[in-house]
Amino acid sequence: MEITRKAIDSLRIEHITKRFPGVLACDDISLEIKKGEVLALVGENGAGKTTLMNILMGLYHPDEGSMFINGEKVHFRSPNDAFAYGIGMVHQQYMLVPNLTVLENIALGYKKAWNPLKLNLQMVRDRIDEISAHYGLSVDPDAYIWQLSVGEQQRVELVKTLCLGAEFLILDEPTSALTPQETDELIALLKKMSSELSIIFISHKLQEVKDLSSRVAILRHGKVVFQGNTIDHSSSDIAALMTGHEVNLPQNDAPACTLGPMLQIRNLKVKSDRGFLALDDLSLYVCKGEIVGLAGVSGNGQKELAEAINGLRKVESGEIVFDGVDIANFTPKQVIDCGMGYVPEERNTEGIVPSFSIKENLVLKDVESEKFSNRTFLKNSVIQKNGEDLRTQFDIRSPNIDIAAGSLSGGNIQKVILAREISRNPKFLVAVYPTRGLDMGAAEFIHKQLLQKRNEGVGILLISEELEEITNLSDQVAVIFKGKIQKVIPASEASRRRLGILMAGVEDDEQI
Amino acid sequence: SQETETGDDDVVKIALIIENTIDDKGWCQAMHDGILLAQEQNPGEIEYSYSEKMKPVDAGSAVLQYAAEGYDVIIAHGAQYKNLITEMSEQYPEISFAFGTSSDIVADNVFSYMPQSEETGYLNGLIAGLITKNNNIGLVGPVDGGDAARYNRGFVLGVEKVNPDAEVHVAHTGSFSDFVKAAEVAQTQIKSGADVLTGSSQQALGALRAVADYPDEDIWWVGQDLAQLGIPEGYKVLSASSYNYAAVINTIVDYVNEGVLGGKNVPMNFNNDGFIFEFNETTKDMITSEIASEVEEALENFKGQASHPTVASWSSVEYNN
Amino acid sequence: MTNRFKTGYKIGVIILAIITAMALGAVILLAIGADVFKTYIVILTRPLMNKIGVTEVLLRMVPLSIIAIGITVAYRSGIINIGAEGQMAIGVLSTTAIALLFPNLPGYVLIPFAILAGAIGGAAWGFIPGFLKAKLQVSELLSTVMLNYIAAQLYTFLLRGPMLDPAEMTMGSGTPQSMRLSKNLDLTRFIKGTRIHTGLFIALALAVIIYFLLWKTSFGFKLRAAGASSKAARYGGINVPKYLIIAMMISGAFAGMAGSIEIAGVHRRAIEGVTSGYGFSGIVVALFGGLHPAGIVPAAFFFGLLIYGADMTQRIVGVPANMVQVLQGIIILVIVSTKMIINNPYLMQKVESRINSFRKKGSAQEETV
Amino acid sequence: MTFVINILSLGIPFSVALLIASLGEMFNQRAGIFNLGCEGMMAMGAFLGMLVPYLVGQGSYVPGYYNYLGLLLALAVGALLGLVFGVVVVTFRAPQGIAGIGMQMFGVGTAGTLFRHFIGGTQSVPGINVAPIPLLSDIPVLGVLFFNHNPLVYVAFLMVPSAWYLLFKTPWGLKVRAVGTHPRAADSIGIDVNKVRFQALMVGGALAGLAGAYLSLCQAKMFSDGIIAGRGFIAVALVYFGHWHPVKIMGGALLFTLAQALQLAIQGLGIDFPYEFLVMLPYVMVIIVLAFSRKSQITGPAALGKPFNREIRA
Ligand SMILES: Nc1ncnc2c1ncn2[C@@H]1O[C@H](COP(=O)(O)OP(=O)(O)OP(=O)(O)O)[C@@H](O)[C@H]1O
Ligand SMILES: Nc1ncnc2c1ncn2[C@@H]1O[C@H](COP(=O)(O)OP(=O)(O)OP(=O)(O)O)[C@@H](O)[C@H]1O
Ligand SMILES: [Mg+2]
Ligand SMILES: [Mg+2]
Repeated sequence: MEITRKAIDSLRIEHITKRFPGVLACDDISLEIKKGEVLALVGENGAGKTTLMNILMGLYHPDEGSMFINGEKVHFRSPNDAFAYGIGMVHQQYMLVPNLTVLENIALGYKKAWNPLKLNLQMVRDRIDEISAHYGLSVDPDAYIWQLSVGEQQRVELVKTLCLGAEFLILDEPTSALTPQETDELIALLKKMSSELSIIFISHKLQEVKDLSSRVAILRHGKVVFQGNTIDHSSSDIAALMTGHEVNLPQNDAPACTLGPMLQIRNLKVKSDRGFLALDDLSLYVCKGEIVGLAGVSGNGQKELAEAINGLRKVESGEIVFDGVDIANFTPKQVIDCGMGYVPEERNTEGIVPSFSIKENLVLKDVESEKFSNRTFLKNSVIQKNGEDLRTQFDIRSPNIDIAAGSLSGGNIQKVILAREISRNPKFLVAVYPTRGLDMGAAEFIHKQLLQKRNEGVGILLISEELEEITNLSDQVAVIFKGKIQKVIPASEASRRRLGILMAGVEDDEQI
Repeated sequence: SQETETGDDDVVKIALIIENTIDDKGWCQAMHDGILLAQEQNPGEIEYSYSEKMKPVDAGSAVLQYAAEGYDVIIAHGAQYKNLITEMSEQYPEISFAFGTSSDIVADNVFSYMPQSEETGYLNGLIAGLITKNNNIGLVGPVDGGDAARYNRGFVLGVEKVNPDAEVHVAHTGSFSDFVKAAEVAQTQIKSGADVLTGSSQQALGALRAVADYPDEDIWWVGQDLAQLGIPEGYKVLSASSYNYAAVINTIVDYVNEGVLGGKNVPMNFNNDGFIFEFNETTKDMITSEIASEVEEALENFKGQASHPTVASWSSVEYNN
Repeated sequence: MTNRFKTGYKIGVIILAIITAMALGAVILLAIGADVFKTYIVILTRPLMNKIGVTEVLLRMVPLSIIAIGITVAYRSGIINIGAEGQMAIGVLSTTAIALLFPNLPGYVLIPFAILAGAIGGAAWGFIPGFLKAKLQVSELLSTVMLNYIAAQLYTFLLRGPMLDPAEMTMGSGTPQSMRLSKNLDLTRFIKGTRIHTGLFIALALAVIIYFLLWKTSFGFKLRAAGASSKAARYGGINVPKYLIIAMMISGAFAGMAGSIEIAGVHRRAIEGVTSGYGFSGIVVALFGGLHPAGIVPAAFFFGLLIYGADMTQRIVGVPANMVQVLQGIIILVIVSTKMIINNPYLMQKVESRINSFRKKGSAQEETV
Repeated sequence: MTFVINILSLGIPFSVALLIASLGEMFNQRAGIFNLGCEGMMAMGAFLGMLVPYLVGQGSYVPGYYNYLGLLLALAVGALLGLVFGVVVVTFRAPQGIAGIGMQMFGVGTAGTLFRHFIGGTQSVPGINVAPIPLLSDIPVLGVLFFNHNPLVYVAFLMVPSAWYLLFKTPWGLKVRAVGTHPRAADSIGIDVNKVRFQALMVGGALAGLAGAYLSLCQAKMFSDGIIAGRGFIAVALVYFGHWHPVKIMGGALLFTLAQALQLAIQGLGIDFPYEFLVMLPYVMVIIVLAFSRKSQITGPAALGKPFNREIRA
């Protein structure tokens, strides 16, 4: 790019402090990163990682502290100033406008193409081609964002940042929504890039941190509590430093279930939002007291399956026999009343009513039950007590239960949903990506809860892209591909490699 | 407020309550101008205050306030205020009230006044019926009610009298004040061949303005407001008439000075000089002797007797709706 | 943040806001050569100086608060109801129809019956946009605007035709209005010499009822959930379209009742202009009141004061009637801005740290000097 | 046939005020701002638009350029009011619905007040007259329908493709669409969200002002209190009808005013039918057409009505 830009040899922040009303998000943080380094930034949910990166991008202005580039003090007023230094960021929540095309989204930042009377889209297209070719990242410039899967959007974000000339990359949890393959590809790509670029990499997955980074910094409660070279420390060391205790993700080693079928899905056909068959003759069985992990690349019908089971999507044909009753095309309410529990993918917008208080969200599905109301009037004291109890039981971190659930951190929102779904004593639970974006401590907790439910005889359909999560928790692993179940195998036989091959759509795996 | 009944006994304090504004070139301005004229005609005898844009609920507040301030005559200019006036007249028996259009006598301290606008409509109808070449006449109505309904029906009677072949095309805007829509109505009528148009209430100005957009064509306007003669569009106006509210005010003031606070109906017609009718000087050549004599004859008749048989049937005139 | 700073900040902002509002109004007042100072004094104090003034303010508070509470129900379910004007008109018509059909029923039967009719009429008119939105995805902003015009024409049609006062035919000129309705429908005016009527208590009772309905019942919970996040509500087993429609019907019913009460308490016959713009002011009141009955009742009183006080200025100060609207507009614009500034903790914090750093600098400079 | 031609040739110029105002509102809403104050901005535009030619000519003939001076003034005052509205809803982030009502009252009231003071009573102006396009206007039927109108009519209909181009083909349009749908994303890529919203508000306000001036200078050629008579609200509703797309908005405006011309023509036929129901026709028709038309996939600007603050997490 032609704009005058100094290459960054070193970027240093000193004594950065940032307050939000009632929260000290960054507390006197000092860090340095040199050219060509990959710095991994880890820490629990809410530790202040994203806030710090937003400060680097000029999106937030620190209350105290300063930033130095090549030893010179700089002051970023807006992301444009950061771009001018070649700093670019892939945000935790993707910053793509859904009803614009990939091309337009990139053009939005590509000011060279901004001829006042005409947007020079050809120029942007050329730039995309150039970047795609250089890094081997292919995107369809003419696709609308809303048509893309999460993985594809992630790639668009990366391409966008690179097109705008970033040489100093900030990646805020880039892999949290990616499939294992996508994750592997991305990590490989980043490794390759790290020869040309400096990278700050945020992740909750310590394996990636080990794979990619040269240095690691740990944030806790807004403070840097540790800095060091990655090779000097094992994953479990880092995990312990991060959470303050040993993290042991639990394993499902109970004997296989014998309690009989709970959910029998036969020949299910369901259409996607865009009108094609997302589930095509899908059949799947789950027993009582059994966890079936559904592995698959996202976009192969997982979302539609979960929604169809829960009455949120029309079933074209087929049966969903739940505890002996065909619940296909029941209303959500009827499905809930049959004893179904559901942890949805979109926790912020679907799983909770963001503006409602925590205690209200905890009774979202039960306001008409005898426990919480006497036909018309709510029993507020019971609702209050229910909230208090669940908050303690599920370790929901919040000052009180009257604050809006939407203001909680992602992990705590997930705990609210889980608390509600589990405390309702369901016969069955559909859990979609239950630990996406959560820190290890929170993930550990949620895994324990799921296993405990299983042992109490609840059947669980666990939809996840996290292979480790699936193999750790499941009794059986089903692989979904293009709306069909590719294969169901016992968890003990589900190696990462074998699952990967099945997920890619290869039929017969035993020979390989 | 502080004021009490200690003021000059010969000054009559009049308060006016109107739904629109004093400069609406229509119903409300006519009354306002009438009171100003009466004030002029009787120097020092009338004190006057007004409240504009009075929705029904606001009108009540205004009456209460005027009553407290010691006004002698409170005029609520519109039949929609009838109920309010009836109630307030009970509460304040010492104050004189007036409202119109109505001939109802609701209490001993309430006057009502009734413009018999079918008379002015009739005169304009005669002219329109004789002027039209296409036998196509446009009538731009606001809402089919009140004063406008009387004017319109009188107009139809007038046309029928002199030109049974002419068709009067009536269209209503649904609003007294939306003159943009009135212009749209007039344009529609002109496009479909109307060559004489008329209309009443303040919205009518929009229609007249639309007529004036055809300077070179034989399209004419017969108006219901003398003020229409003096404006730039006046060159399209053949005739106009006006309410003479000063006469009504003078009558009421005379009664009040005699100690009669109400219980009377004050009609307005040509017979008691409640209306004024004029041809437009600038378009005088359009007025043939036939027209002039028809109008003259009708006017003589109206002036001669209080209720006139030719327009008495106004309320049974049916046009499209 | 210290409490002292918070109060100081809020007071500072409010004073600034008052000055801004007055200055903006003064520009227009000066342009037309009116007495700026006197105008403001009249608006803010004159209505509260005597019995008539206060009761006239209360008189406006009745329909304003009822409509605003109805709008709140719709808003809480996720619908912006700008159709209260039309719903109120239909309420007036329904009440009038009942009173014309059964004039001889005793008051204790006729009044509830007629108000119920108004509620049903308004609910029916509210049902249309609710249904269109819930089932056919028609924006309520479009349908309610259109339905206001339709209601207005229906109103004239009925008052000019089937409901026309027979006296208007014989003694008048067919002005569209009904006859004086049965005295049995009259709501008592309980302070002599004023117009304030028992509708005031109905309004207050309705406020309490809606408070309980929305915040104390499972029905209200579901309705609010549907409005706060339709996606989450659907997930939670709530029939969102049903609640949208019901909320719109309640909203319409309230506007309809406001019409009934206005007729029974103030006008006593159906005339043109009864709705008086309350449908729009009601939106302002609902939002001022924080979409909560406890806030709406005082907000309705304040707005009633504003309408009435500004109205008095034309008689006392002699400004044209339009100036009333100007001042109302300015006050609304300034108040909403002020509210946002006061309730923005981020801004407050920023101001505080600016002041602090300014102080620090100041004292540092002093030291170096 | 002439009946149909009459309706068409009238419906087209009737639609212009709504069309211009709706296009303005479309820019506001595309940028995420819901401006219910359109009516007030139109009122101010209508007043100031006619003030210049009126003051100069006092009702008599004035050279045409005074009219255009009036139009410029209307544009300017609309933009200014857009700016004021921006301070309230963008800078202070006040709720837009209520602020819009405040703006409506302020605009309508101020226009009325100043009108009383400077003019005092309904006044007409010569206004801007029909300007037939040479040659084209002589084509039978088509000439009358499309090439025999007021200059502003042509301008308004040229505005439709221009608005489309501006919105979909220029950087500014891209920015507008982005800040109205996902302001956080726009912000993260270095676009000043509030600045774009202010710009959109000024464009929208200017168009509202122009729409008002069309009423007072071209359509009615006069001004009086209450000239807008609710057309601002209809303009806002038509934006929803048109799903934020210039061409569909034009369709909505034409549907509405053609229905209007049709009902007036039917009234003129003298059919025995209460006229109120005919007056309702355009309003009913707009609802029915929208109810039964296929809803487009892409819904409106997702951030419509939501103030943006970088630091406050959604
Ligand atoms: N805009 C904001 N307003 C108020 N509080 C905020 C805001 N942004 C962040 N916080 C708070 O600041 C703290 C740090 O948040 P941040 O998003 O930086 O955490 P994080 O380390 O990125 O967490 P995660 O791993 O969940 O992404 C949290 O307590 C969060 O609730
Ligand atoms: N060709 C370019 N490539 C990258 N950055 C650029 C380019 N041109 C300008 N910038 C940076 O973008 C910032 C804003 O640029 P400019 O003044 O053109 O936009 P703007 O008018 O402020 O844009 P907006 O209206 O979106 O706020 C400046 O900080 C500038 O350094
Ligand atoms: Mg976080
Ligand atoms: Mg984060």
